[in-house]
Amino acid sequence: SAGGSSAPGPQASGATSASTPTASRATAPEGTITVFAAASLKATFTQLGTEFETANPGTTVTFSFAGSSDLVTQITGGAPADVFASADTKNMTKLTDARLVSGTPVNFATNVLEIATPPGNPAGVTSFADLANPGVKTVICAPVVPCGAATVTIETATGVTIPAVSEESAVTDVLGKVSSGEADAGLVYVTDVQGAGDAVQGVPFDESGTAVNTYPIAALSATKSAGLAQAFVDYVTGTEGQAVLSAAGFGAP
Amino acid sequence: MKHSPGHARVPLWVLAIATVGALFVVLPLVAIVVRVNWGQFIPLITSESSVDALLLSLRTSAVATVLCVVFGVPMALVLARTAFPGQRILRALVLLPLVLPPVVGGIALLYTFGRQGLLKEPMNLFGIQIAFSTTAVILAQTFVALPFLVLSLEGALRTVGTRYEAVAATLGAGPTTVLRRVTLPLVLPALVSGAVLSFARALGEFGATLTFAGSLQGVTRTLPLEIYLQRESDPDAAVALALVLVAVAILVVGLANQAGVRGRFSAGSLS
Amino acid sequence: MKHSPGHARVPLWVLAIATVGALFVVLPLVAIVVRVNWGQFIPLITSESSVDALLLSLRTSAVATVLCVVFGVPMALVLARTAFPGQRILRALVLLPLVLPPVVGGIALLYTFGRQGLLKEPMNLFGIQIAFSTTAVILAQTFVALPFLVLSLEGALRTVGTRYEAVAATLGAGPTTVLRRVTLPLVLPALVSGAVLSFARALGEFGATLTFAGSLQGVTRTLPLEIYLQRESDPDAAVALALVLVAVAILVVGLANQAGVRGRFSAGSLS
Amino acid sequence: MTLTFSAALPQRRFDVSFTLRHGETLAVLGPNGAGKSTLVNLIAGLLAPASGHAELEGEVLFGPGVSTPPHARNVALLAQDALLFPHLSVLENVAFGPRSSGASRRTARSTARTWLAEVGAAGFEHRRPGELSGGEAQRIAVARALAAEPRLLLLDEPMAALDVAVAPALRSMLRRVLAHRTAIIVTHDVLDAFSLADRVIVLDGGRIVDDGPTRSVLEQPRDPFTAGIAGLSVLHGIRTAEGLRTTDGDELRIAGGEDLEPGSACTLAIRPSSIRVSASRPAGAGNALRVGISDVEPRGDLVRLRAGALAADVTPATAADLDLGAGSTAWFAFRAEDAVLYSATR
Amino acid sequence: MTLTFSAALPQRRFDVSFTLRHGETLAVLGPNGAGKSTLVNLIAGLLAPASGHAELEGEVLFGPGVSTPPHARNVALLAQDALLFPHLSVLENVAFGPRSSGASRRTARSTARTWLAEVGAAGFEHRRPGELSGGEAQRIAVARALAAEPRLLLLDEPMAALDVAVAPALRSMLRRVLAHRTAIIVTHDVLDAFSLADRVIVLDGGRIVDDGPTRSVLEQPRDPFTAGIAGLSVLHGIRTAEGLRTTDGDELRIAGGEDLEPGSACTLAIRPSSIRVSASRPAGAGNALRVGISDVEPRGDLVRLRAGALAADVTPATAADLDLGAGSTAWFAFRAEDAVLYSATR
Ligand SMILES: Nc1ncnc2c1ncn2[C@@H]1O[C@H](COP(=O)(O)OP(=O)(O)OP(=O)(O)O)[C@@H](O)[C@H]1O
Ligand SMILES: Nc1ncnc2c1ncn2[C@@H]1O[C@H](COP(=O)(O)OP(=O)(O)OP(=O)(O)O)[C@@H](O)[C@H]1O
Ligand SMILES: [Mg+2]
Ligand SMILES: [Mg+2]
Repeated sequence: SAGGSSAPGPQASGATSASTPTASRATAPEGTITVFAAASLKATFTQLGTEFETANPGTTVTFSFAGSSDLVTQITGGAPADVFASADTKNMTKLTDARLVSGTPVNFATNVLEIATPPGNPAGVTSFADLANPGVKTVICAPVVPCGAATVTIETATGVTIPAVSEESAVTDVLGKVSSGEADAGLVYVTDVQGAGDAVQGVPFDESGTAVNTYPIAALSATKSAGLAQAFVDYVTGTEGQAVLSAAGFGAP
Repeated sequence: MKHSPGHARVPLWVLAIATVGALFVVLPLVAIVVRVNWGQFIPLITSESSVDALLLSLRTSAVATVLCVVFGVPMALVLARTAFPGQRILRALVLLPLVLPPVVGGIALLYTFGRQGLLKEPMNLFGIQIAFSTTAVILAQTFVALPFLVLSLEGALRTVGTRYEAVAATLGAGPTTVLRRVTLPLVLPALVSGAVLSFARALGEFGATLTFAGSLQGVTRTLPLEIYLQRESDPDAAVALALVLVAVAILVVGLANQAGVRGRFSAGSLS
Repeated sequence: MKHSPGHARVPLWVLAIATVGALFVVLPLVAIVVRVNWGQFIPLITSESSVDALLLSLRTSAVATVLCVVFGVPMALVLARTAFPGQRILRALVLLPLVLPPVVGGIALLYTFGRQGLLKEPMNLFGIQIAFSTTAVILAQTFVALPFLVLSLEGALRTVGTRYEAVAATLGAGPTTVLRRVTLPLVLPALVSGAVLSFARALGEFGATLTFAGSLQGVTRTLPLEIYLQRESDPDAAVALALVLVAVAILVVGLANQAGVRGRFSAGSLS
Repeated sequence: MTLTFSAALPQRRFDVSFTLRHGETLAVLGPNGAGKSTLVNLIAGLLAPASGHAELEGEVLFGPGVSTPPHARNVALLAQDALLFPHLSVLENVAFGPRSSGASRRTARSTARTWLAEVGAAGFEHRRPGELSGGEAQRIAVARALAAEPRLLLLDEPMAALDVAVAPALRSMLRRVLAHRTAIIVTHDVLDAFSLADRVIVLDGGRIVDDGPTRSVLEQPRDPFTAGIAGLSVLHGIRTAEGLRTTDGDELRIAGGEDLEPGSACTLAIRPSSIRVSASRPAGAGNALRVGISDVEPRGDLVRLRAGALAADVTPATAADLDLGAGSTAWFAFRAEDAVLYSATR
Repeated sequence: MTLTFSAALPQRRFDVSFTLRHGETLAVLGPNGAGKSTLVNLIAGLLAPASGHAELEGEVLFGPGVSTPPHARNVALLAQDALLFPHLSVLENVAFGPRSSGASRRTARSTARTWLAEVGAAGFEHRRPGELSGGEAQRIAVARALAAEPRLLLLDEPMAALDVAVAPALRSMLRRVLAHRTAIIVTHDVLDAFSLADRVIVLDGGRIVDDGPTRSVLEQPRDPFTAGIAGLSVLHGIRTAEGLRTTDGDELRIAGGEDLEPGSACTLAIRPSSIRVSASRPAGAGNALRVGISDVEPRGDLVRLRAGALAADVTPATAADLDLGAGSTAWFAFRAEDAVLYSATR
């Protein structure tokens, strides 16, 4: 798991440059940073963090994963974050508007929607249009959250209206309904389908290209390890980072 | 003692600590009130989705409270007035929904009453479909609120003791009569406050509903879910709605307290 | 009555309804147990992050329970034993954290103790930084758990009445002595069960912690947060951890029940 | 027999058997902790015996493996505490029994009003129990037990909290009521026994130590407790030709008791007012005992001197003249014809 | 004065003033609901008066705008209910007072043991209150109140639940203890008043109706309640040259009472045993009253006939001969020298 054995004490959460037991070897860049990342990035960023630490001995990267808007609330409230990776540009804009970002955010990945069905696809969903069938219990994201906004965009573009049985506030909740077999189909991101493994079955559809979601990342102005924070941002947007992301199903920015 | 002397009944240091404790609970409320965008308050809370959510919340919480009373009173009685092997374990199990993070509770309900759940076959047999319906909301709320009623009532039953019940029995009252005319009236204050607790918990229920029932305007999207959703796009609306939820809760609790106080009798006097 | 006759104390129909109620609470647990991937159970729950989360949860819940007792007992005493204008409103306010969806509670705490919060100036003065630390977790847990202790204790205090306190006062015991030697021992069972409730609620706390304290392994990521996070990538691990949480809760509640029963005395007998 | 009762409860060292005829009223006497309340609670079904068997009018109350629940026993119990239901008005408290046995609200209330009037509490109907004095509450509790119209009425010290102004009225009401009823009354008051009971049993340490018709038990008491509440002193000994040799070895001459076998165990009873007290051995051939005074108790116009099981009443003037106090010695004398001699076994 | 007391509580129609000297023991008598418990609760601080003022040894208990809390009053109250702390053992219950006034655990326990022995409950130390009989609990409660060593001891019917075997021992213990103490004892028992109290006040309807030294109040009672508990009958009337004209208009001849002004209000007291009962007007010049029998009460070897405020004791044989029952009429006669005449105002 991320962070290795470096459980930072309470003081480390307030001062990111404070040394930790594992950071005793004196090589630059060193220190500890905390990365606030959207929940959908958990698997890839955990892996990236470990690789980054190996590549830069003496550094520790800890993560806090949650919904993008939760993270924005926390950062605005003074949470000790050095880097923020958002699942959409809207939430990143909230931070830039609040002048909490140092420099300009960089887009590092994109994501598109895919239909998820329970294993075996019991309702026999094969296309986006199938979701308009009232016999198919479909769960989507609410329009106010990024994946829901994308869904609306596709609905508008295709003229298909989905009679959803539920409009969830997070991808996780859509996925949960599908993987438990409660719903016949759900609209989530490609990476979510891939990350869920055998629990769900993906049904790609052509119209997904009409709504591409962009992931921006930025170092934050409150950081006390600006160098290390920028190094991590560079790592994610660099070749190593992009390789890991694309293996997880993310598209190029 | 009805006419108790005017001097304070509690030591001063107790008052001091209690004040700190009360501040700890009250300040966050003040903080919310301060943040509300009062200029936009009325439009924010009267949007169609907000009103739908509030009405749904009130309706489902009321039904859930009734279910809690119907099932919780017998459960409390069994726990307080009978002795059987395994009773201690049962009491601990009844506490479960309190400790279960609501999301886990929702998963558990899904695994039980869902389409692929434990009760799949009997439910299919009767053609019962719970998922994504208002019934699911009520079940989730009942599940998390039931322990509140059971525990507050069980405590009261134990404290009241069985002396009055014994007297009633010697006067010829059967178990049901004793229950109706002696036991329940004696613990009425605790029953009322337990029901209020249950209602409040049902009103605030979020995680289990989200996981088990989904979130569709007018059907399953209760006020807490609406608040959570609004936060994404419109934090002002979320804060305003949170304040509405708080106001409703205070209203209900206040009314119930009044009823409880009226129904309360002096437990006896010294002479 | 200590030596009560063997016949059932509750009507049969009460038993029947109670059984249905108990099933409603117990079945979801069974459903979870059934779904656990037992082959992988031990590796799943002994991963470093899981152990960290469990230890953090136990530590913070214990401290939160202590805080609940320290502040909750005086609050319950003030509510039960004094009368002052506005008391009814205060009681309703104390209920607030019960009804507040935890996420809203977390926002309220952030608005109060956060960097931009209500108490920004006094806290800056003393250089106190609370948000996103373990302290924040404890505050969030105390906030949601406090009402449990206050309400169960207040009910017990009212039921016990003031007759014994009056006798103690005439024997020369000052308010503090009465409190320590009469009032608290008399309501000990309720205090223990209130503390257990608080501990359980603190252990299960999720929404407020997430919002107010964040989710940093070993610092603020408690077991419920870990479960929520694991669900995304590894549902098996989430279910296994949920079961651990349930087991810890049942253990604590069971032990406390035993202590409570030992400390409980018969409230009096008919003769 | 209306009631046959036999039960043991070793935790309280209780082991008692007796029977009661229809319409008979039994007084249960005995010192504190004798097991009187235990007895009535067993009959009422509030305590379960370790072993035993009881029947009321042919229906089993308890027995090996069976136990009729309290509400089906048709036995009403008025306990030492009034225990009025605090949430019901006085009227509703008294109407509780009739309501429980199926009477309509209207009927039950009118029954309740009748009984309230009987106990002289007609004005209290709408009060709450919390607003009554101790004695008022006890009177209501009596009415409540009576209103249940039980087959067997158990009264556990119903007069304990009643003042002398109320007790006679209540006692005469109870006498009227108990004449048609089977009842057991636990009491410390010999007057209750005399005026209400046909028969008396005396309990001590969980056993029956005396049993018989009221008059014979109280006028020819076998043990000091019964003698004490009957206002008598008793001496135990052996019948001699002239009278009695006490267990202390004193020889007494007593008139009467000719039917008693010489050498048999006998008891002598005497009233405290029949004993004359003097500082030295009185002249004359009367009975005289040298005693150590254990207690001096002023009683209005008299002073009661206690010397072990014996008591004597003297005027305060006499007490002062003799300079008697606890610890001093004196002579107690009485005439042969003032004492009653009877067999120590009934 | 050790205690000066004056308080009113209109909700209970209570309005009483009196004073008490140091070391004096006051008995409070009165019917149920008279306000006796109200009085002691006011002194103990468990009730607050609507108005009034009280001081104990110079320290204000309550007054306009002040009220000393109960624990600082140095007043111990033993209520009608024992109210032993259910969570403490008997020993810890009795040690509670000493502990509260700062004694060490050791000292408090040894004090407690002493008092337990005094009330004859030495063997109960480690029991829980739930395991005691009613009377046992009351004895422990007496010990607990005494162990608090209060300046003023309030006893609200401490003997109500005690049996006759225990009461004399406890009464003589109380007499020993109260001799050095200021105490107020509420009682229904004239014996308690005689043996424990220097002075008596009689309450009725929340007012003092009689007040004075024990003997004079009880031997020359002013009202029927006091007369009743003193075992006397009283008649009120106007002093005439020969004796008394009763309020009913009967003319009576009485010896004594020469100091009383003719025409002044007087009271006559007579013992029930001094009254002879007959079916027709008795011959001779004695006093005789025609009365309606209101109640017939068997009392052991005698039967008590009540006729309004008058009572007469006759043998059962006489009662049977006269065929007397409630509702019949009879003549009550007594000799001039058997009655006592005194002023109706003390
Ligand atoms: N709950 C109990 N547990 C154990 N022993 C008890 C309990 N209640 C009473 N006892 C004991 O049982 C014996 C009989 O008690 P019981 O109450 O029957 O006495 P009683 O004759 O009614 O006395 P009293 O005149 O004081 O009311 C006593 O020795 C008492 O200590
Ligand atoms: N809590 C109360 N509220 C209102 N009135 C009360 C309350 N308690 C008692 N009273 C009334 O006050 C009066 C005096 O009651 P108190 O208890 O002092 O009588 P008491 O002389 O002690 O009688 P007892 O001999 O029955 O104990 C009674 O009329 C009673 O009805
Ligand atoms: Mg008893
Ligand atoms: Mg009283």
